Amino acid sequence: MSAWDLFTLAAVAAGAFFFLAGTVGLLRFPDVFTRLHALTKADNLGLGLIVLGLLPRAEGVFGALKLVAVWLLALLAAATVAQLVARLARREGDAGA
Amino acid sequence: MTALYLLDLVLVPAILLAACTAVGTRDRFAAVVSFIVYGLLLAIAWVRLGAVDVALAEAAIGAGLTGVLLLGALARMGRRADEAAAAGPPGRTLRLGAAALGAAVAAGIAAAVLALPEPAPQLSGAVAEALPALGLGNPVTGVLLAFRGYDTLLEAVVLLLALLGIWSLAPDPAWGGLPGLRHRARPEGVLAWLGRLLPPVGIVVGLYVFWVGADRPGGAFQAGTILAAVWILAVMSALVEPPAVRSLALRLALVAGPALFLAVGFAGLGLAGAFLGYPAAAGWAKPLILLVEAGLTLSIAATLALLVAGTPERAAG
Amino acid sequence: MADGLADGPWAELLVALPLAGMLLALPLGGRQAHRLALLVLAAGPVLALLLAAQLWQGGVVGVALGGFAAPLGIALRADGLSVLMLLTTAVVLCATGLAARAGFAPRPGQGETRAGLLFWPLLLALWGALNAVFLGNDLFNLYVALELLTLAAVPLVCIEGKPEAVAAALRYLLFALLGSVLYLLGAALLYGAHGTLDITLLAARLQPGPATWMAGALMTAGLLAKTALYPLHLWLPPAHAAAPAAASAVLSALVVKASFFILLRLWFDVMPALAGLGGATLLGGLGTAAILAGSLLALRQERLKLAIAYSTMAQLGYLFLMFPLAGGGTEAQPWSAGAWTGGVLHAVSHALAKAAMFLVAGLVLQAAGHDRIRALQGLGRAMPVAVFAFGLAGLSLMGLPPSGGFVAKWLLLTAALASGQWWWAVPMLAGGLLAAGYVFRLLNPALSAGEGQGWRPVRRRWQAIPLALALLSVALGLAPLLPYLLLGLGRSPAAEEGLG
Amino acid sequence: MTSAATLYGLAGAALVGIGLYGLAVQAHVLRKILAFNLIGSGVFLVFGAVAGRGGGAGGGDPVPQAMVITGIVVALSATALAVALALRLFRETGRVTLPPDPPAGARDG
Repeated sequence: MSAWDLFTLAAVAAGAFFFLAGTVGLLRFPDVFTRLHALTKADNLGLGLIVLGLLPRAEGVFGALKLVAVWLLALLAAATVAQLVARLARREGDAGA
Repeated sequence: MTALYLLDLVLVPAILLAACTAVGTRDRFAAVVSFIVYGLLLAIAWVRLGAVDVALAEAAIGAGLTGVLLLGALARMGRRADEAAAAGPPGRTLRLGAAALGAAVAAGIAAAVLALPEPAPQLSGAVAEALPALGLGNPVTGVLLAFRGYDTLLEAVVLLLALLGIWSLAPDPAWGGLPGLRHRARPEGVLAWLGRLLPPVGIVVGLYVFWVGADRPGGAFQAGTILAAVWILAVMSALVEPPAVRSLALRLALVAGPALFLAVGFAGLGLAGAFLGYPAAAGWAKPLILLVEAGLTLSIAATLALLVAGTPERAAG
Repeated sequence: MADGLADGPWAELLVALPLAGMLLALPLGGRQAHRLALLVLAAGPVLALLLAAQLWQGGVVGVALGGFAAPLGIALRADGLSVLMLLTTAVVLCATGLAARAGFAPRPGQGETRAGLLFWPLLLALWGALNAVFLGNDLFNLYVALELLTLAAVPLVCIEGKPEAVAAALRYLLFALLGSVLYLLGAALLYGAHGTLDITLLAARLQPGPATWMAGALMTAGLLAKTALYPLHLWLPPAHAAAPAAASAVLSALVVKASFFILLRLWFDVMPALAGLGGATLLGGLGTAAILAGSLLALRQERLKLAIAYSTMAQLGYLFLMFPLAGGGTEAQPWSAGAWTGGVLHAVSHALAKAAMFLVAGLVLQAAGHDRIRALQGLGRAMPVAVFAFGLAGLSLMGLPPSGGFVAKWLLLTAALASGQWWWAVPMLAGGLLAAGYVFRLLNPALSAGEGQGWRPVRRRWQAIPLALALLSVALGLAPLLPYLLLGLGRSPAAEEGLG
Repeated sequence: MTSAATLYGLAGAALVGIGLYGLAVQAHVLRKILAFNLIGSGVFLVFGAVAGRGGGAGGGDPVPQAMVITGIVVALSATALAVALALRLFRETGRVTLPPDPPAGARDG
């Protein structure tokens, strides 16, 4: 097992931990806003760590770029959707639902 | 191998749980969201089965577009009380009977699946043998566009027919007009921002998926879905209006793919001696297939986008 | 006939031409769509006859699409049964297309309308789908063709935009979708067990086993839902009654028979052993129930179109008597060929007669503005040709000589008695009596001397279209030789021996 | 791989059962359409499992995979039409369920 493999293992494991934390937050937090907070923050970081961990194993520069693009697009989507959900929740006033 | 099998042992119950939630929960919104989650989990299952093309199609079409359709309809029908809610939960006899029926059918299918012969009789050998003559690297594209191209031709027509069916539900005064409701979004809002930012990226990704389809997972249906999604996003963020149903350009875009496929098919009668055949001469098949796929991508994108947009409801402005 | 004609790509054209017409109609727009559609429809009988000639000269027509032979590719296959169904389809669609001009051709000076445009591509797609079903030799391709058929038929039901038609169309769609998904599941199991879905190859490779039986059961259940066999008939009467008359004619005459056709392929060509398990008796029993229930319900209706729709449910029941009389283990028997011919002849003559009846109902709606049976006094004087056509079509439904329906029922009856299964004769005779009951009940007010209301006049040439169909249905009984000979082509040798 | 493919085949069988239950029990039209989609994807999964058995590293038999892609597109087409019909029914009558039974007997209108 090379150093790169160890790096991959560590980064992916850390990413998986953040995903788990985000999911626990989604299930345990009381209202829409805190749930969104848990989901977007933790999952974005988790995905970032997983992508980082996979970078050394990518097929060339192009493959690595694709991996980074996946992360950036997921960030973008999560940020926008979180905004929209939060605004809808505030307008409908049922943030506790 | 064992680790992956562990993944299966987690994934399958998760899929079944999502399906049960989608069927069983009281809240309709939660049901549709569970269905979308279910579709995404199913896409992972398809990767596990070694079918990446199917995984792409399931995620984009089965989960994505179907979910958007159901969510949109739910929003328009409202989550308020109606006769479905007033009727209360279904009666006990009905539930027991339905459960017995479902279980019996599932058990029968399961028994049949377990009784299938090993090793499985299959056609991968025949496909691999015939594929080089077409100049393609992706066997699934070979099956879709050449070996079973007739299915794909009919399927493209099915998609178009669904759109005609939806259009046929328009109120007569709105015929020729714009599909769906007017979308509103704050011009400085985050949705409008995303609607401006994503389309260039989405178009590049869509064209890429179309282009690699010849040799690797991807192709006309997946690419068409991505392009349609880009366009739906632009409509939702009120940056563009959907085209009027009477527009000739739109109608040409809708029929271009299947029509091109038919034309190449007829050409095959002369050039290859068979309807939907490709000329045997080396190097001819692949450009023709790419041509057909390009047309299909355009038509599929336009059709899918308009399927989501819905019935014409407003006179063209 | 010249060799060149008999070698042409007629089978391929029968599928491709309607689809090409449908694709062209959309950009062409509502002012021209109906002209193009009628032009394409007119080519139908010619192409079907050319294919019949090809079959006559060279035997069963097989086409490997794209030059890829099965199991890799998809094959089209035309035997006598296919050609007969293709001919019937082409004739009925031509007639319906002509009749539909009354409702769906643009009026002078009017711009494009919704129904005026969409009806025509939908009709062409329906035709293409029917042809694809009758020519398909691949079980998965047949699934796609069935879905094409459903998605063309459902919008036709509610193209006039009436609320009750929308509900009927939605119910129809849900039934049809459940049916096709069960069918597909069966096909998946067959592929898993045998590695091909080509009907010819499958028939040769078939090994009985749990997967095969389950597949047969699932596919049969799915196709029965689509054919609206009792007790899965609930969707049919409202859908066929709510549709505009021209669409009802096609739905009742042809669309339900497409799934029945696949059922025949499945039970006679793919897995003849299915019939040995009592399955044939079950189907015959359900057919009997359909004949009795459908006829009794038809007798109780107050609306002309609903009565005709329930009669369709009853007449479909006769088709299922083919399974115990011509099916499975009894295939080598001398009577099975008679039962086979009788059943198929019934499908054809019912298609012609039922299309004629629905087209007459359309004319009634046009003239009276309603179709309440009791308020149709004096109709016979207002539109004698149409009422005569209705009566002729009724003859065929009752099975009175000299009609196609008579020959069909006679053959089925003979087979029932010859095979010692006399009990199947009971529903046939009862069904004929009940059909006489409902046809007379429908005709009675029309023929009575009552005053009636102010009928809007209907031109003779519109009335001539259903008359032509009804005459054809009767003529089948006068010259049954051709269908006999055609049907023999492509059957197993045992069945052909039985014909002698 | 073999046992994994069979596992997914069994999951597909269960999904068909779950979908049938939903189709029978749920009254809301959209829930019926959703249940139909569950049945459909269960059938596709059975098909895929059939294709995946003994496929090895090459990813199994491409023919059923292509058929499933066709099936997914066809299912979407049908769903889109059904949703549009449901919306039209809702707009015309305010109903979100199908009328209990088609008029079996005589109706005047």
